[in-house]
Amino acid sequence: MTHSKTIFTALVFAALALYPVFTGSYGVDLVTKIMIYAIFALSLELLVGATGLICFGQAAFFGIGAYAAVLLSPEGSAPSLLWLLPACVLASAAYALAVGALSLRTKGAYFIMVTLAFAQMAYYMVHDTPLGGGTDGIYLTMKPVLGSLLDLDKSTTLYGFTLLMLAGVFGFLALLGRSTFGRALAGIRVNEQRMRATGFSTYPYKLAAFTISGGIAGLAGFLFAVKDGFVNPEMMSWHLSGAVLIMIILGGLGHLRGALLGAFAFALLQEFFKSEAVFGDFAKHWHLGLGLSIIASVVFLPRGLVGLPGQLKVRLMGRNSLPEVRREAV
Amino acid sequence: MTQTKSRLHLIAAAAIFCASAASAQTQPKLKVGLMLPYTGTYASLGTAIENGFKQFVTEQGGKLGGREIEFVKVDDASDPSKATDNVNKLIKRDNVDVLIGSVHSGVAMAMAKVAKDTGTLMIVPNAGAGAITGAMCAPNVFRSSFSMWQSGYAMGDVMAKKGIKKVVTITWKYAAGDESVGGFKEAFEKGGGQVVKELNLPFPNVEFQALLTEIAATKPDAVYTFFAGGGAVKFVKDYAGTGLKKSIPLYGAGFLTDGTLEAQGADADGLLTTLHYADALNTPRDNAFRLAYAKAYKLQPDVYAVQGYDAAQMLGVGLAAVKGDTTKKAEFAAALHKAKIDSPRGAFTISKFNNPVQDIYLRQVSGKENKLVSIASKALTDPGRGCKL
Amino acid sequence: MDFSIFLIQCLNALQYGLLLFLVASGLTLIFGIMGVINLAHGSFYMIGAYMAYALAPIVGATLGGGFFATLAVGVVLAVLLGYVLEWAFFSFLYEREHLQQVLMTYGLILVFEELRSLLAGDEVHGVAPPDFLAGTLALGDVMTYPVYRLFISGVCLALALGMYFVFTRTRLGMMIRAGSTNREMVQSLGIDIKFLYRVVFAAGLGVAVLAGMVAAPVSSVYPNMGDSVLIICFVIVVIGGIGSIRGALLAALLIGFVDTFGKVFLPQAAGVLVYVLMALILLWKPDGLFKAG
Amino acid sequence: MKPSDISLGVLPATSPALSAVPATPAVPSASAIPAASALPAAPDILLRGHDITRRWGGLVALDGVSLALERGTVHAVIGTNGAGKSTLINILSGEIPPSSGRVELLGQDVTGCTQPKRARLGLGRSYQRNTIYPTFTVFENCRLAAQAATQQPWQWWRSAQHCEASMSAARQAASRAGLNELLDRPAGLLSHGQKRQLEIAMCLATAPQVLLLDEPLAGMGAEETERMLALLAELKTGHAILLVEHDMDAVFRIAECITVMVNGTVIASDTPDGIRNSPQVRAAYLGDH
Repeated sequence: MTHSKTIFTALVFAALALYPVFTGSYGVDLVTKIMIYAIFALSLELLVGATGLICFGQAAFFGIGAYAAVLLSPEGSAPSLLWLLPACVLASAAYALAVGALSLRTKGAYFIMVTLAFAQMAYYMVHDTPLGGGTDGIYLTMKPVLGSLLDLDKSTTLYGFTLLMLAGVFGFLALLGRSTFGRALAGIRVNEQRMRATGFSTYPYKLAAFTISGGIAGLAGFLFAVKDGFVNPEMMSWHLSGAVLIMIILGGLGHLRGALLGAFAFALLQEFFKSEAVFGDFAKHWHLGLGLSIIASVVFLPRGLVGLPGQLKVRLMGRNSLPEVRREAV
Repeated sequence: MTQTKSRLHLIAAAAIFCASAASAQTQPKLKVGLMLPYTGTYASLGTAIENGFKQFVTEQGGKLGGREIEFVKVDDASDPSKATDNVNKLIKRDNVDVLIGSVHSGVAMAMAKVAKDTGTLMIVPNAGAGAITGAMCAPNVFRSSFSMWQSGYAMGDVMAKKGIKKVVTITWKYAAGDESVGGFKEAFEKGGGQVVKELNLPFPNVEFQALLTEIAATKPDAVYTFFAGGGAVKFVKDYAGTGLKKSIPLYGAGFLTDGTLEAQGADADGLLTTLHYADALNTPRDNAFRLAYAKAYKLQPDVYAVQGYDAAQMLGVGLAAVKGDTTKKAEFAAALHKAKIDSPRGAFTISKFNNPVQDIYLRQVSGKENKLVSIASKALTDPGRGCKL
Repeated sequence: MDFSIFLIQCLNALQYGLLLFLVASGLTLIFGIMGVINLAHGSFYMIGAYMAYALAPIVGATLGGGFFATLAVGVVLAVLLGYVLEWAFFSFLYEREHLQQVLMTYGLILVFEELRSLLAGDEVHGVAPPDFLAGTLALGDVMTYPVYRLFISGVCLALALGMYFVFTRTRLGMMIRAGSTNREMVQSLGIDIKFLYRVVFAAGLGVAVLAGMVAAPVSSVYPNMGDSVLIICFVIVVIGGIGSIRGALLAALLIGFVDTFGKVFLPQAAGVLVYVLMALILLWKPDGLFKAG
Repeated sequence: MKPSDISLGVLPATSPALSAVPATPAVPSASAIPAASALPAAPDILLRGHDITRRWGGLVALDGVSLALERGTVHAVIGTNGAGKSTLINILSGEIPPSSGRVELLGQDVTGCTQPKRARLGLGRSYQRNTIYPTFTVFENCRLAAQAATQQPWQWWRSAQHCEASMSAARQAASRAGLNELLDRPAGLLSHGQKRQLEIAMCLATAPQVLLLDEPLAGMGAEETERMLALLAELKTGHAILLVEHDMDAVFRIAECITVMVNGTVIASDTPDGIRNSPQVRAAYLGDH
C-alpha cells in the first residue's frame, strides 16, 4: 500500500483507540457496533473486492457465528474466549466451505442467487425450527471471559477487544492481499481465463477465499452476539446481506479502506437522519434521507468514498490520468 | 455538647426536608423513551400507541406523579437485530427514566433483556409474547396490553361452550401464532373439543389457497386462526372468496378484524373474535376516551390506542405511589399490583407476573365495527409459565 | 387426499404460478433482457398496488370510473414514470459495474418506501375487484373459486404470450436482445440504443405496475409489501435462465407447484423448499433452464 | 490479416520475395533447415494429437485431426476461418474436452487433464483476442504468470514481491519479448502490438516446453512482424511451437512443417515446399474439386 494509504489507516486506528476517552457509554456502544460491521464488511471485501465473487448470502455466516456463540456457551458459567471464539469462527467457516464448494460451480448472477438460496436455507433453519429458539430468538446469559484477564461484559473491554479484532483482520487481509495468494485472487478477478491458461487451478483459490471470508464474518457475528447478548433470526436475513454489500460499494470496491469507510458512513448516515435533534418530526422518514444520499453517492462518487481524493485531485490538477488503471497498478 | 449535637441533627433534618421539598417542586422532567415502529408494516400501530399515551398525559395536565413529562422517540422499524442498539440509545445517550415499547415481539424481547440488565422501568404497550411476563419476566418490566395466550384461551372457552367438536387451526409459524393457538387448544380441549389439524405457513407468506383447500378437505365444524395486518386482510378475503365462509364458521383472535375492517369490507361481516377491547362498549369511560381521542387526532381509536393510554395510566399510578422517584422499584411494582386501572376497555388489575388481569370480550363484526356480544372470560390471568416472580 | 382435492390443489398451484410470473414479468424485462440488477422491482409492484387503491376514486370522478379505465391510467402513468426514471437514474449506469446498479436501486427502494408513507399513509387498504369479476364458481360441494383469480391467470397468459412474441418474433425484440448482449455493437449499427433502453425500461416498469394493480384486489395493499415479492421474483428470473421469457414462465409455475404442495405435505419445511429447488436447479444447470429468448 | 490474403499469387511460384528476405543472422531462411523427416536422431515429439474429433451437437468442428509437435520446430497450421484451428488449440490446451481422440504431452496422456494441470506440465498458450491483466503493470502481468509454476499460496504473510523465482522468471520473459522499457506501465495503456508481445512474454514466463500461439502476428505492422518472427526463430531452440497464423509470407519463412486444414479436417501436412506444390492444397484453395 502506498505511503498515503498507510498513514490514513494508521490515523483511523489511532482515532478509534483514543475515542472512548472522549465519549460516554453510548458512544462506546455505537462505535463498537460500527467496528463489528466493519469486520463484517471486510469479510465481504475479500470476496467481492479482491476476488470478484459477489456473494449475496454473507449474513448466513454472520448469523451462524452469532448463534454458535449462544448455543455453545454453557447455561450457568461464563464460557472461556479461548475455545468459544475459534469454535464460532470454525462453525461459520465450515458452512462457508460447504456453500462455496457447491455455489462456485456457477458464475455471475447465478452465483449471486445460489449464495442467496443457501443463506435463506440457514435463515429458515433458525426461523422455523426450535433449534434457534424460533422467531423470538434466544438470550446469551453469560458473556465470555478470558480467564480473569478480560471480561467482555464490560463495554469498554468489549470495545478494546473489538478494536483489536478489527486491526487484526485488517492487517491479515492487507498482508494476504500482497501475498502470492492475494495476487492470484486479484488475477482471478481481472481475468480468470488467463489465470487458468498460465496454470492456476482457480476453483481451490476461490473456495479458500470463500471459506476465509465466511470465518471472518462468523467472527463479526460472534462479537455482535456478545455485544447484544441476544440473537434473532433477522441477523441472517437477506436485508443484512444487502446492507453489508451496500457498505462496501458505498466505501469503494477493491480497497480494504473502502470497507472501513463504508461501514462507518452507512451507520453514521443512519444516525444522522434518525436524529430528532436535526430533523425533529421528519426523523420518522429517515429512509428518504438515507436513500437520497446513497443515490447521490452513485452519481457523484463512481468509485466510492475511497475514490473521492483521487477525483478531487484530478479535478483540481486537471490531470486526465487513467484513474482506473493507475489506481490498481501494483 | 448534647445540645449542639441535637441542634446539628435539627439542621441536618431541615436540610434534608428542604432538599426533598425542593426536589418535589423543581423535580427534573421525567424522560419517557418511546421505542415504537414509525416505519414498516406496523407503522400505524406505533402512531396509535403514541397518540393514546400522549392523550392521557395531556389529560393529567402534562404531569405524571408530579413530574413534567419529556418524550424521546426512536423508530425501531420492527427490526429485532437493531433493537438492542436502539434501546441503548435511549438509556445511555438520552438516559430515559421509563421505556415504552414495542409492537414486534422480537424487538420487545430484546428491550426486556436490556431493561432487566439495567433495571430501567419498562411498560410493553403491545407485544404479546408470553416470555416477556413468563420465562423472561422481571420486577421492573410491565405490560399494558395482553398475552397471546389470553385471547386464544378465551375463544377456546367460547367455542367449547358452543358445543363445537372438531376444529382446524391455521396461523403463521412464529411465536405469536404458536402461543395464540396454544392458548386456544388448552381451553378448547379442556371443554371437550378436539383440534383435528394445526395448519401453519412460513411468516410472512400470504398465499393461503393451498391451506384453504386443505380445510375444505378436512371439513371441520369450525376454524380458529391468528393473523394481523396485511395477512389478516388477505386471509379473511380469501376465506370468503373460496366459499368456506358460508359452510365452515371462522373464529379468530381479535387482531383478525382490528384495524383492518375498512380493507376487508363485506367479507368480514359476522366474524366472531375475542379481544380485551371492542367497539361500542358504550361504558361512560370508553365513550369519554373515544370522544377525546377523535377530537384530538381526527381518527377513531383502536385497541392499540387504548393500550398506549393504559400504559400511561399505569405509569401515572406507579409514579404517584413513589412521588415521582423512579429509583424506588419495589414500591412502584407494589403500587401497580394493588392498583385497579380504570381503562376504556374496562377496569383491570396487574397480576404478580406484571401482566393485565382483564375481561376478554366476544365480539362480532357488523357494519365495519367489532360489536360487543358478551364477555368471553371474566378477569382472565395469564399463567406466566416459567416466571419466578 | 382424494382426487378432487388434488385437482383443486393443482388449480391453486397453477394460479399461484401464473400470479408469480405476472409479478416477476417486469423484472424479466429489466433484469432478464436488459441485464440491469433492479432491486427496486418490489417498489414498482407496490406503486402499482397503491395506484389501484388511490386512482380508483379519482378516475371514478373524472372518467366515470371502471376498473379497466383505472388500469389504463395507471399503466400510462407508470410508463411515463419509467421513462423519466431511466433518463434520470439509469442511463449512465450501463457502462459502470453491475454493483453500481445494486447501490442505485437500493437507494430507490428507500426513497419509494418513504414517498409511499408520506403520500398514502401507513394503513392497510383493500381494493374491490370490478363487479362482474367479483363472483365465484362452485367447485365441489364445499368450495367455490373466485372468478377474479381466473381473470388474473388470463391476464398473465396474455402478457406471457405478448412478451414472448415481441421479444422473439419481432425486429424490435431482436434489437433489444442484441443490445443487451453487445451494447456498443448495436450502437455502431446505427440503432439508437439509448432510446431503445429507455423504452424497454419504461415497458418493464409499466408491466410491474400493471401486475401490482391487477393483483391488488387479491394481495391487498399494505406498507412494505414490495419487500416480500422481491426475492421470489429474482429466483424466478434466474431459475428460468436470465433473458428467457419461457424460462421465467416455467420457473414461476414450478415454484407455484412446489410452494403449494410443500405447504400441504411438508409444512415445517415450506419456507425453505423454494430455495432448495433453486439451488438444485442451478447446480444441475448453472445457466438456468433455458437460454435467452 | 483477412482470409483474402491467401491469394493465389503467393502460393505456387517460389516468388523471389521469399528467398530474397535479408537473412538477418537470427532468422535462418526456411529452406536452410533440413525437412523434419530428414533429421537423423529419433524425432523428439513433445505434443501429439491422435485422431481428435469435436462435435457441437450436429456440427462437426474437428474430424479425426492428428498432429505432432517436435522440439526445435515451428509447426504452422493454416486454413480458412472456421477450419477449426482455434478449436484445435483449445482442445490441445485443455480448455475444451475432445468428443473423441487423445492428446499426449511429453509422452504422457493428458486427454483427461484440466488446462491448469497441462500448463503446469509445460504447455503455454497465447490467445487470438488479448487476454492480459489490463489494470496490472506489464511486469506484474509477467510475474503473476511466472507465479503459476511456484504457487505456495499458504505463505500469506510474505509479499509476492519477495518471491524470487517468479520475479526473475518475469524479468527474463519480459526482456526476451522486448518489453524492458515498459515494465511499470499499466498493460491497458500498451499499443496493440505491444500487447501481443506481452501475451508472448506471459507465455514464456511459465517456462513452457510447448507453445501454442493463436495468430500472434494478427494486426501487426511490418516492423513489429519482423521483430516477432525474430523472437519465434530464437524460441525454436528448446521449444516446440504450434503457430496458427494467416500471414502466409511469415508462415512460409519460419515454419518447418505446415498443416493445412479445411472444414475441420487436415488435407495436407508437409514441409513448406511440399505444401507449395501439393495438388490437394491447390484444389482446396482453387476450389475446383
